Amino acid sequence: MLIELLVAVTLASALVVFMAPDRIAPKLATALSLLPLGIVAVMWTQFDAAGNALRAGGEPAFASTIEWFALGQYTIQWQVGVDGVSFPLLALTVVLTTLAMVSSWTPIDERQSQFFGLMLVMETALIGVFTALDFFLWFVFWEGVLIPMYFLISVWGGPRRKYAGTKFLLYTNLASLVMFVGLFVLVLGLGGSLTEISLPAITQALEAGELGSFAGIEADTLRVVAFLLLFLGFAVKVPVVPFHTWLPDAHVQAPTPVSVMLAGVLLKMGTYALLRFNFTMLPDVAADFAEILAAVGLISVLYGAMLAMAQSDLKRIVAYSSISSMGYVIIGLVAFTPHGMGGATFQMVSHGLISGLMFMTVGVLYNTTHTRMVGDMGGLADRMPITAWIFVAGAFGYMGLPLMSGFVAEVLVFIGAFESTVIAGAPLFTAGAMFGIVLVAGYLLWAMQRTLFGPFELETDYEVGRAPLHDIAPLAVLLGLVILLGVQPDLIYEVIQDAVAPIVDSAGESLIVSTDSLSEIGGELL
Amino acid sequence: MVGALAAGVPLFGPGIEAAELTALFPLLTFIIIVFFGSYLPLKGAIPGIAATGGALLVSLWGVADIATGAGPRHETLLTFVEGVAGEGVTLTFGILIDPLAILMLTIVSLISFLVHIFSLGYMNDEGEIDLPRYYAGLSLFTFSMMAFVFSDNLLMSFVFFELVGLCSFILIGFWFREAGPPSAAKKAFLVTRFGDYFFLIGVVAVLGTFGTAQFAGSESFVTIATEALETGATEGMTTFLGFGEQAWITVIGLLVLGGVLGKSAQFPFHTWLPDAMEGPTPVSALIHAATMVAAGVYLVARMYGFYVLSPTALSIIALVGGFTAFFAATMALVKQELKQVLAYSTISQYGYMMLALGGGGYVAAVFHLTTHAIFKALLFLGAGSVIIAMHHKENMWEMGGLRSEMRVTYLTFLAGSLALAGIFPFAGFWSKDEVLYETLVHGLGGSPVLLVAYTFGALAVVLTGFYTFRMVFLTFHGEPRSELAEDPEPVRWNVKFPLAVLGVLSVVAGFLNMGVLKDIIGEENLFLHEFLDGVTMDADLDAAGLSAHHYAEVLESNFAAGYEVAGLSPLGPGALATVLAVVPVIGAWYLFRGPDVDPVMTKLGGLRTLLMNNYYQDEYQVWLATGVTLPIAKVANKFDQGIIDGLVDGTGGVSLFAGERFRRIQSGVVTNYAALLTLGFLLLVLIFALVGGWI
Amino acid sequence: MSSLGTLPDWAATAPALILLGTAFVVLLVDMVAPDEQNSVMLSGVSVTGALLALGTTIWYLLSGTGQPGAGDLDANGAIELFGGSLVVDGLSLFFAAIITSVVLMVVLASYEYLKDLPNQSEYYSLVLLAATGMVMVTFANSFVTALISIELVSLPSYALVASLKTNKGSAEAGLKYFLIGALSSAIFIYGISLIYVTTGSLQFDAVTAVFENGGVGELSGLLGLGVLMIIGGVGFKIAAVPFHFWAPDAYEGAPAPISAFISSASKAAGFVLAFRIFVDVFSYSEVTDAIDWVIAFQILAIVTMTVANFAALKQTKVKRILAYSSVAHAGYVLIALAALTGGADGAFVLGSGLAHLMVYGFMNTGAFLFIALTEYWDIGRQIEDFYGLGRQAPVACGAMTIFLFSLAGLPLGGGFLSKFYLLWVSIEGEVALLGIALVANSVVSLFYYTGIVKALWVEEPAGELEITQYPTGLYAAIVLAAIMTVLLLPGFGVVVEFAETAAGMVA
Amino acid sequence: MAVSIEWYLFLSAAIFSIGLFGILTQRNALMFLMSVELLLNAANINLVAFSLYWGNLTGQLFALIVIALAAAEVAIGIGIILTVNRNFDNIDVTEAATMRW
Repeated sequence: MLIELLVAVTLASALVVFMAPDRIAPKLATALSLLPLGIVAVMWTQFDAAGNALRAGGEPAFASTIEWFALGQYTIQWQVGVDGVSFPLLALTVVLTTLAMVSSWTPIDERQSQFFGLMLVMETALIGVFTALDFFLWFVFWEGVLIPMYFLISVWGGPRRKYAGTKFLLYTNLASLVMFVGLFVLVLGLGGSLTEISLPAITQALEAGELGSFAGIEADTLRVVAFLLLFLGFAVKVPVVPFHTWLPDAHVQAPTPVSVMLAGVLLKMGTYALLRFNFTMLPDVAADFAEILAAVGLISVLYGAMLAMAQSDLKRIVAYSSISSMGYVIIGLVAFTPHGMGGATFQMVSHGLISGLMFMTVGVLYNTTHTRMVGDMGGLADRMPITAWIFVAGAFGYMGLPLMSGFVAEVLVFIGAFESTVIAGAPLFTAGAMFGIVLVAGYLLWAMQRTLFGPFELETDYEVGRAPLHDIAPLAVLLGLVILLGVQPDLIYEVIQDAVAPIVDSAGESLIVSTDSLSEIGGELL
Repeated sequence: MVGALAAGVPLFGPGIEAAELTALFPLLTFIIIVFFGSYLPLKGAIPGIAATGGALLVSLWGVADIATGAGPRHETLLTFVEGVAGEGVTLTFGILIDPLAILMLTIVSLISFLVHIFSLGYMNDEGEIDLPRYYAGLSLFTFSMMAFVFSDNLLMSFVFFELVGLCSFILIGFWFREAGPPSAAKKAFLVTRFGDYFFLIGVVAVLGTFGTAQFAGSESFVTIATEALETGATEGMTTFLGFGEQAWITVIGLLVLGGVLGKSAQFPFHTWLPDAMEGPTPVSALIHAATMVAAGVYLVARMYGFYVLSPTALSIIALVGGFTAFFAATMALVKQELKQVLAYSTISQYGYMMLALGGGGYVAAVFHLTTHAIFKALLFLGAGSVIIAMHHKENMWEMGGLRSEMRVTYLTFLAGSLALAGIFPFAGFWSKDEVLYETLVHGLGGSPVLLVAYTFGALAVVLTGFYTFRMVFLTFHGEPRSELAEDPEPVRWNVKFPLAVLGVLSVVAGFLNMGVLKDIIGEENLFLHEFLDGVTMDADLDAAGLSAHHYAEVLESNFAAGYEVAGLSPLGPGALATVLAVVPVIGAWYLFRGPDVDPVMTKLGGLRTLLMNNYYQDEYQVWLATGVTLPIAKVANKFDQGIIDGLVDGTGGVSLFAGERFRRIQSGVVTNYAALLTLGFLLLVLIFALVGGWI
Repeated sequence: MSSLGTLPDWAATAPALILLGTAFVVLLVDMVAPDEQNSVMLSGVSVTGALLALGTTIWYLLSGTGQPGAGDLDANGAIELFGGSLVVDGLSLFFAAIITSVVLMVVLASYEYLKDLPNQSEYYSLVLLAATGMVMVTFANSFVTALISIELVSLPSYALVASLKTNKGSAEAGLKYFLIGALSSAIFIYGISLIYVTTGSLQFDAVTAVFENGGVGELSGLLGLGVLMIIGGVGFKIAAVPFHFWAPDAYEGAPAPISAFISSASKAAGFVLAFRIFVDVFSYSEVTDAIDWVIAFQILAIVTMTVANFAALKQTKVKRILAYSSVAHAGYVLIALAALTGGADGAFVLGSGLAHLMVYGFMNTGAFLFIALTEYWDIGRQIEDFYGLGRQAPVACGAMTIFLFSLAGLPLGGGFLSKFYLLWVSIEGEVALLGIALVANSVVSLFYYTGIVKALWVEEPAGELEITQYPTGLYAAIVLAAIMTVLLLPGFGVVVEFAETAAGMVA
Repeated sequence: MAVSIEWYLFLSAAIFSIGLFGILTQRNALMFLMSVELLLNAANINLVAFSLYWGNLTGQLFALIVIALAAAEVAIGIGIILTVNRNFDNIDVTEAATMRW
């Protein structure tokens, strides 16, 4: 019942904060956000999931099922539980929310109770996304995230916040609808064999080969259609090039703590869903399309990095580099190797922490300098040494510096992708994607040199001084976590591997079939 | 005690057992300084000195252990990532202490210790601010370098390889308030990162190919690869992209070499090192001369058992090394700043080490690594002393005549220079000679490529002697050419002590391995050779495949590099090398000794301009970044904003436009409504009349 | 036959009877004291009546009146009255519940809205009479009763729309509504006459019997034309394109509570008639061979949602946006008919429409009542006038946000689940175009819904905006609608259960 | 001699068309109303004629109801037209066009 408690407590906190006066809202909300953090900490100690929650034999932890309603032949349920894939992301969510709230104390200076209330609403929805196992329940939370996010961008954002908020909302909503169609093509193709629209039920029915034809489309084509629709839907959220253009707008316009949540957790929703749906439910299709998906990932990595290089707004730089980092996740997932998939999942957590750190640091600089343009700043390390050096640490973390979590994630992805048997020419794809580590170093070093180092340059009519402690503290915590996971990745990697291993195995089985069918197709063509 | 020695039982076993302390001491120091640095006396120098001193003691103890027969130590310290049963590799941090590692640990701890002391004079006494950051950087560097040295697998090597790069970045950019250092730091990191890109692919490829990245032992990738070639047992090895085993080994070797070339500043990745001289001089001595730059060479030595499997890789290493030795030396000829000369000299000397490794001279390379670390650190610290004296002026044309005011500095600097130039009997002579000799004999044994490389190396000897003594004479001899040079600031014990230690070592270190005299004194008296061979130890070293003669054996096997050794006495080439070294020294004495020095190098004209501009290597690399990559990025950005986002926004725009049209349907006039209603209805009727066949 | 227990069968029509009675009581109150403004009294009586009607309906629904009993599953349990001219079954009660809920909210909200306006008793009694008509529509089991009930809805509605007699917009709206309504009902009547021409009967059972026993012979063309004309008549009531032209203008010009009333309840009444006629009567191959009305509804559904949503995009008046949104939702609900391709269980498909109408009843009414509130405050109709309203009236604006996002299909309310139920059904109906249209239109609609939300919360008010009055009745109605909208998300199961049972009565 | 039943249909269709034509062309609200009457009566013709044809009274009865409805409709219609006239000083239906787009 801990998950129910978690959701209930967070939602109740949100309502309390909405009622609270603006003056006390920031601290009240932060204090209340310690409750979910504490509950997740308790869950950590009791975590006993085995295998992948979606596949046969998987035993999610803290699972519970309550019937919600019946729709036709299907039972829709409140079905929740966490496994090795979702639990680290759940932990990431609660940690980042609390830290983002602390980092909101300074920049959010109006309508605080609404802001912090919405943050808690978003946390609720995110918790739901990472714990729900029933499709409809999951979908409620999935779409539910959009509402607080829309307000957070549109009300407290930058000059073009309305445009960015609306674009975010419309684009991701369209994606959700497409994804819904994709899933239902599958559900309806499964026909009578399904009595509940829960993710495990769908996965296991597909695994059992119960997919029939639907609307005159044969099962083999149907799974491809479903895969593509699902992929399109999630690709926007991830985002995968070329469905990424909402992201820089949203990131740049959103207030910094919101960017933290956006980059830290919301993007992970996309990759999490890709893993849960495309790669767990339809591993054979994913394996068939491996080269194309790997190419998509590769393009995201390199193209995102090139775009980041062309920016002069610090936030835009970090935003575009998120696209780049998410490309690694795609490549890792499609490798269908233990380290590839595990590394991709690890990268979700790691990038959540590091991009959160980067955005927060940019935010702290902005709080003081009131600018984010690289060209306007210079030598900030002189006036704000701690912030500057945390920025340096974060940037190196982003570049994949060893002993920080980003390195572990990237190396695991690379190892996994390199030895992938699913992708033809895997080593070349891997080597290509790895060039991202040079590009990322290029633009981040350039940005650091221009903003932090050199003679102090910044035209202000006030004294630029050190940032207050409560601005720095979340940065330090994040940096600590990044290093902790970099030194001891098995803290979470063990459970991740436990949960992705069944997927890798399943692809191994289906791979034989798919290569057979591929060669058949080839034979026909010849 | 004697019995123990006779039985081969190690005298001081705990020395290598505690070898990880060499890294842990500095790590602890780093943590202390990060959190409490500004409250510490001398801003963190004390713990730094204590830590490196401790590390030095442990290392020396370890040397004694191994010299007295302790077996190599190889164990896993920390499992980083546990592979799922049977699938996915397990990533670990481990420790591998063998003669090579303990030797390198000793060098690093020694230099680091001395540099810490020197920093008291160079940094603390000069009243620099932000010193905790400086000492924290030094500590972190020492930690990373130590861990790199005792890494037992390639991934761990990469990890600390990168970390020393970070430290280099931090320390080069120590004076971040100026424009130069941050830029140099960026360049250093970026260029080495470019090399590391290939290195990382290599690491991943090794893991993918062999499932392990261990250096030593029967399960190591080196052993698997050797066996695959030797016996054709390829079960443990998966090649990719359709390569054969040996070709794939070459590919991997070359990929790892990318990192080596970057870190050891070999052509064409050498451009960052001269710029790195923007950092404080002790940093240059420690990182950019003696230790970090050595990491690349050390890595090749560490996995030499792997490289000897590929003749192609070895040839490329030798060629790059030989060429770099010569190429960098030419640029050193014309530099006007003390540290610049030393920087190019460093590049050149690492070229020798690469040449030795490529030429099959494993011991020679390690030997030169050792002596170079000593005399180059000495030269840098000497230069630092001069720089203190000259109030941070570095141009040699503003110096002159300093020998009278700075006796200790002058004498030690001279010792270092003689070692660098390879004058008998200073340290550099022995090692450089052995490098050239090994290359020559293997070249004559049937590898013409090595002869080309040898020629480059031999020519570089001439240049080395010349630029070294041009530097010495311009700095210390003649008359002072500026007011500062007339009245140099005196330096204290904390500067002189390190200089003295290193000066002595520069003289004596060569006796470790008097290869040129091996026919006379007997091969068993070449200490370093025996040490690296593990002769004093149990047979474990052979079992692990780490001994020098094991490398030589494989090197000469036909399934591997297939080198052959020509029978040639070392005396002849030794004599040649001596002549090649002495002549230019005399030349330099002739040209630069007097009170009024003629800037003769200007007579080189266009060639000098080319050399001063470093063959425009920096220009093309900068062009690659800002002239190629950046414009592509800008175009990508335009494309993204214009076309991709344009499509997205365009969809919105078109929808809004459509909306405007659609709402005009509602004209407001009710008869129009009636008409449209009727029309719509009739349309429906028409459709169904046609489809339903009513008509 | 029934599960009314001891009550006589005619008691099954109680919801309509109560509304009718209340209408007379209202008139009576006014007659007793014609010169006084008895606002409290009038609205009190009306609210009580609506509440009673709603209560009775819910009681019937829960007690299983007219629905399949547990004992006899194959008998559908409908209560037939007046020789089969009226029928009370799950479907009628389900819609009666929607209608009476809407009436309750509208009447509640009208109390303050009507302050200082003359002819309040007429207003209330007309609302209640129209509501009676709507409930009667749900009972109709013959073209005769259907027409009479429909007209009982229409005629008071015309008057209500035009009830602000000194207001140009109201008069114009009334005129347009009336003229198009007259045309449409003429088409509807002509369609009915053609049904009579081809079958010789007007009672649903009898018409069905004709189709079952041999059919209409070579008159199938006329039958097809008649069916199309009936589609036209129903299309007018539910405001489906191209029979929708009155709707934007009428909704805009009418007093906002009346807009809420017509756009929610009247639409529901239109739909129940459509469901009953098409699924129950015209579902025989005799008819579908002559005219595949499923395709007609597919066309109507796609055209309706597309035209309405796009037309709403660039509107500047909030009320008009909601008017178009209301038209668009007619398109969505039409999916329930358009997806009856036999791909899925008919009750399941139809249930989606019913469920959506139920949720829609609350969220749409709530949204229009919010407009009523702003009209009460007299802050203007343009979207700019709404800027920054969220800070002045957070509760009302919060409720409005719930309505709008629920209308858009975001999970702030039951509209989310019902929208996706519809999408599911359109996929299951294997009509790709329908699915694509729904997906595209959802996004388009999100844009303009967001526009209003943005105005309320994001934009800065242009001038001084001070709101001092917080009318209790309006607020009560809005908050009630908001609570119901939100509750229908977790409580969607109840709606679905009744909707599927109700749909099972005809499908 | 009995008139063939089809002719009633034709008559009804013709009247319906005339009514429709009137609605589309007349601008005067009262003329509009009269045209609607024509539409309704077209339906009535069908109903009455086929009442005879089918031999039941349903059609006749329904026609009566339609007539009553038409009367009610006119009553409401005239009321609304009066209101329009008061607001626009005109009963031209095309004049009342303030709400559009």
